[in-house]
Amino acid sequence: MGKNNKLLEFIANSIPYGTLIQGFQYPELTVPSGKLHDAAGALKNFKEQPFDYLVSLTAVDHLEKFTMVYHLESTPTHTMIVLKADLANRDKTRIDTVSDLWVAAEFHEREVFDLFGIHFNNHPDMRRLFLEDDYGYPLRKDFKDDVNIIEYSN
Amino acid sequence: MILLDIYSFSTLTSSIDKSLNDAMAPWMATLTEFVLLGLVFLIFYALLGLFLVYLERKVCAVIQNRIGPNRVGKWGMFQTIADLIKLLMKELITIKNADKFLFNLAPFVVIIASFMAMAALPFAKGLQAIDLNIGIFYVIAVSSLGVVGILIAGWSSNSKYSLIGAMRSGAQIISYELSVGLALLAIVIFSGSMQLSTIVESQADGWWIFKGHIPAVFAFVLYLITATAEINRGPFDLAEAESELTAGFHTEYSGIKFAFFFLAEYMNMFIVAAIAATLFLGGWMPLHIGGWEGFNQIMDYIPSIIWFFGKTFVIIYIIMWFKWTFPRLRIDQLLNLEWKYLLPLNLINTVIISFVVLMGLYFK
Amino acid sequence: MNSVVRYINDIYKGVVSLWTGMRVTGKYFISPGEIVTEQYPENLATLKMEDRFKGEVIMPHDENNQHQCTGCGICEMNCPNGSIEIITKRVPNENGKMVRAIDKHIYHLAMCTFCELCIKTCPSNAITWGQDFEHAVFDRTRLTKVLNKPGSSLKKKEVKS
Amino acid sequence: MSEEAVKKIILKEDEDYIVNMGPQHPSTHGVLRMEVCLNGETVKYMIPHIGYIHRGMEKMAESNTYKQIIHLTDRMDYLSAHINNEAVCLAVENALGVEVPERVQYIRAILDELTRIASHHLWWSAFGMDLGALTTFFYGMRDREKILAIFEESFGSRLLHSFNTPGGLMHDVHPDFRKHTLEFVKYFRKKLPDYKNLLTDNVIFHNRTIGIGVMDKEMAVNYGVTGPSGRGSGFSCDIRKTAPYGIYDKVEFNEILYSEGDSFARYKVRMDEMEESLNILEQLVENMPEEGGFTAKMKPVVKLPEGEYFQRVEAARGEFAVFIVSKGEKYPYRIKFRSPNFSNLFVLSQLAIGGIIADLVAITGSLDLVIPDIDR
Repeated sequence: MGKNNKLLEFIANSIPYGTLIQGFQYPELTVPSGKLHDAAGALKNFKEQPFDYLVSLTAVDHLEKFTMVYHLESTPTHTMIVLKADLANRDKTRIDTVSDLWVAAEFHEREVFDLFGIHFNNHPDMRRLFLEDDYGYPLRKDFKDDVNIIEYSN
Repeated sequence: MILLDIYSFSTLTSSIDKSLNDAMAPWMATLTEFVLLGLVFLIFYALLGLFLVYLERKVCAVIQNRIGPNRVGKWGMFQTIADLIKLLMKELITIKNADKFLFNLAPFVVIIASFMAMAALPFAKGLQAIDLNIGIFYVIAVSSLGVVGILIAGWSSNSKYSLIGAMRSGAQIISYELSVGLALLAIVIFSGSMQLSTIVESQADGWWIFKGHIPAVFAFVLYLITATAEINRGPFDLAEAESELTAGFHTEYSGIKFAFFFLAEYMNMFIVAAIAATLFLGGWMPLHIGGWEGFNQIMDYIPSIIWFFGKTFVIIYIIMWFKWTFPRLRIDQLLNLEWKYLLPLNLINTVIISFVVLMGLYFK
Repeated sequence: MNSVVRYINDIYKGVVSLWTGMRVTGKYFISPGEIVTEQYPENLATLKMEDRFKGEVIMPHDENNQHQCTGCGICEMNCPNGSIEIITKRVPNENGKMVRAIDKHIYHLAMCTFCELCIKTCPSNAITWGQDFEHAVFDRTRLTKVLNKPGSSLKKKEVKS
Repeated sequence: MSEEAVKKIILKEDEDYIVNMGPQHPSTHGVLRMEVCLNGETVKYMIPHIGYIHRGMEKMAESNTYKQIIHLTDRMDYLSAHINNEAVCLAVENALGVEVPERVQYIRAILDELTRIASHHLWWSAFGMDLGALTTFFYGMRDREKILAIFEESFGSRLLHSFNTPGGLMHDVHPDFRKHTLEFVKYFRKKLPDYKNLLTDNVIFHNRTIGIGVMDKEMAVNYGVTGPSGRGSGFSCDIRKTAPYGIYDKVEFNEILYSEGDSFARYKVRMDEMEESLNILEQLVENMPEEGGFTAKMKPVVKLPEGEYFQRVEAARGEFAVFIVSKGEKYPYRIKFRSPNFSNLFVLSQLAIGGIIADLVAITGSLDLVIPDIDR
């Protein structure tokens, strides 16, 4: 993957609050959670390489923080970028939705809400996708369900 | 012509009639004949229905590179009987909030409609329950009564799928009734009669599909298509449409009530095939070609009942062939097909046939 | 006029396409040699499963009722579903020392997902695939099997010379 | 879905005629429930309800080693089981920097294409049946059987074969593998005209699919609809082309693209893809090296170095991606499966609006959904 100078330049100019590092495969852009929507919008509307295809949206529970991970692809050039935002608060985790930019995010966000308990501001339909309303958030690392999950180690 | 009389059933039927009339009062005799006829038809109806179900399963199996039923009896011959016993023993599920009276009435309406149409069919020479002078008219009128049963079934089931299926069926049959009538009208124009026995007699020197050449073939094809739609079979099985409405109007029926619908569907197929065979393919009349006396005599050796059932089953096979080949139409396309294609073509064909008959352009 | 031509053309094309479809099914109707149905219970005598067929996990025993399982528990550890349980016991070997040996190699067929990790990782090739596939039973407990036969023992390793 | 639509869900109008298609319904191919609001037969809105067979695979995978995860991925999109396996294997191999032998890459690609054809066979069968052409089901299954026989011969199982493992394959393929694959290619080329005559050219089928469920390119990209469904809208999303993995950069093939975006375009993409897969198979089988082993040297316990790894592959229904977060242990810290059907499903509620029930069935069939892949 060659150096994508235009992209680097663009990010340096329009997303100055983000920190860009070259990850294992793709460039990874970390932004503060409050600015996530701005950064995502800027990437989506980048004229030369619009990142219009949201490949994957997920969260990772690092115990001390949640990390939202967005994999974006620019369909004309097939370049990938990873957008990340850290969320510190465990109880009332909130972040802006990106479903107004990519409709696909609507359901991925519902899944993340269902499994991690991360609320998305301005989401049109913030309901649980798979589970009951009173079920816990199973993909959190501190999730315990003594009734349904038999833990075994091998 | 003399040979034909060997296989005639009229001697048998008239002798039964005579002996009954000798033994009891005339009204008693008539009543006994009614009962006897009813019993004969019931048994015939049930057996034929079971056989048709078996036939369909075998035909579709071979088309689909399968063997089909082969466990119960030789070649699975008794499979449908086993199925019938199973259906008889199944629970009749009562539907909550269903209109009980109509719910139970619907299967009977459907089955009676198809049962009544059997009365006018000439099965063989001299084997016809009642030879009405408006035979075709009667058959068309009675066989379309079945849709009332379907509508009742869909309405009374208190199920949304059933209701949609019934409504589709209503729209479908009302539309296709026209084309069926017009296609049959072709032969009425040719033969100048609505009496089924007269129509069959008129084909002694050649079937109407040959004598009437192009317009008759055209009418035959149109009749096959519309008749398939009339009896709710694929590709026109929108009332059932199992991939959309699970089972359509009979979703909520179980056990023997479902079996009634099932049987009626197959018997309707038999009836439309029999009508097609009678009107277009000469009914029980053997294959006669004007002028070929030797050939005609050989053909006469084959009993008329075999001719009738042979022709009927060929048409039944064609209808099955349709079902197992084509995808289902959509309801609006179905109505489009009728009102934009089949009905205009039928009307044009009727005009052409009138012209052909007036000018005497058909083979006499 | 144009629309009339199109109308007739539509009908013609439609009928032709329907007829080509009917020819396909008609072709198969008159060629019963194409039937592919396998008549399962009848063809049992001739039915030969592939050598690699994954029917169930079995432990081959030789004629002396000896197997190769040392009871190391690696298969139990590798199974993702916990469908293998190893129960070991202590038996004296020829020198009189108590060593670990397999008591019961319990295999829960009902839980098995046939991922082959147990067989792949077994260091002594004690277990392998069996070709039996008729696993339908009326009672779930019958799907729990003990793979080592009663009274069986560990096969002596032949000393390489 | 707009906000009004959501409000409508909560405040259902009394006169709405709501029909539940599913969880047990012949056309949903699994336990998907579609809450369909009808006006006559016209669909006013459609809401999919999922989660009936959610198994928590991502949670399960957190307590499984990388080798054990493979058999879980089988059970997501069971029709492209092999391709799903490959995604995890490639991710692990890339993370460790393991070079797998070229022969393994060839075999994997052959199996990918066979899996793809088998999957499209089943889709063709079921799609025909959705539209009421019941015979297609048996013809499709008959030909799929040939592929499953090849699978059974080499892997011992027909559907979920867990044949990939990080570093290579479980076994070497059967000695007859090459011969039987070529035989299949020949056989299937002979049967393809039947498919064309029976369904592709049929006028009723055209009426049922052309112009039904039109999805333009922007919509496909926005919803993340990938695979044949996306390519039917002109969205160039074939991972084999855009981000080649394995041996695919050495194979010559075309990415099938149609721009109409209706159900028929999606149908055509899959039909053409089957033919293209046959071409790929011929190239691969011809060039497959006989020697070279079937696995790279791997440690018995696979531990990924700390980091995040993302691997995309082209499954039969679209882009399958696996995202692994490792903390240097033998278990993944977090694993996320980006399944194609999850994204493909939700465009359905948009496409269904304005059509009638029969169209809904046709669109569902043309999107080719596998429900366990949605629920994971």
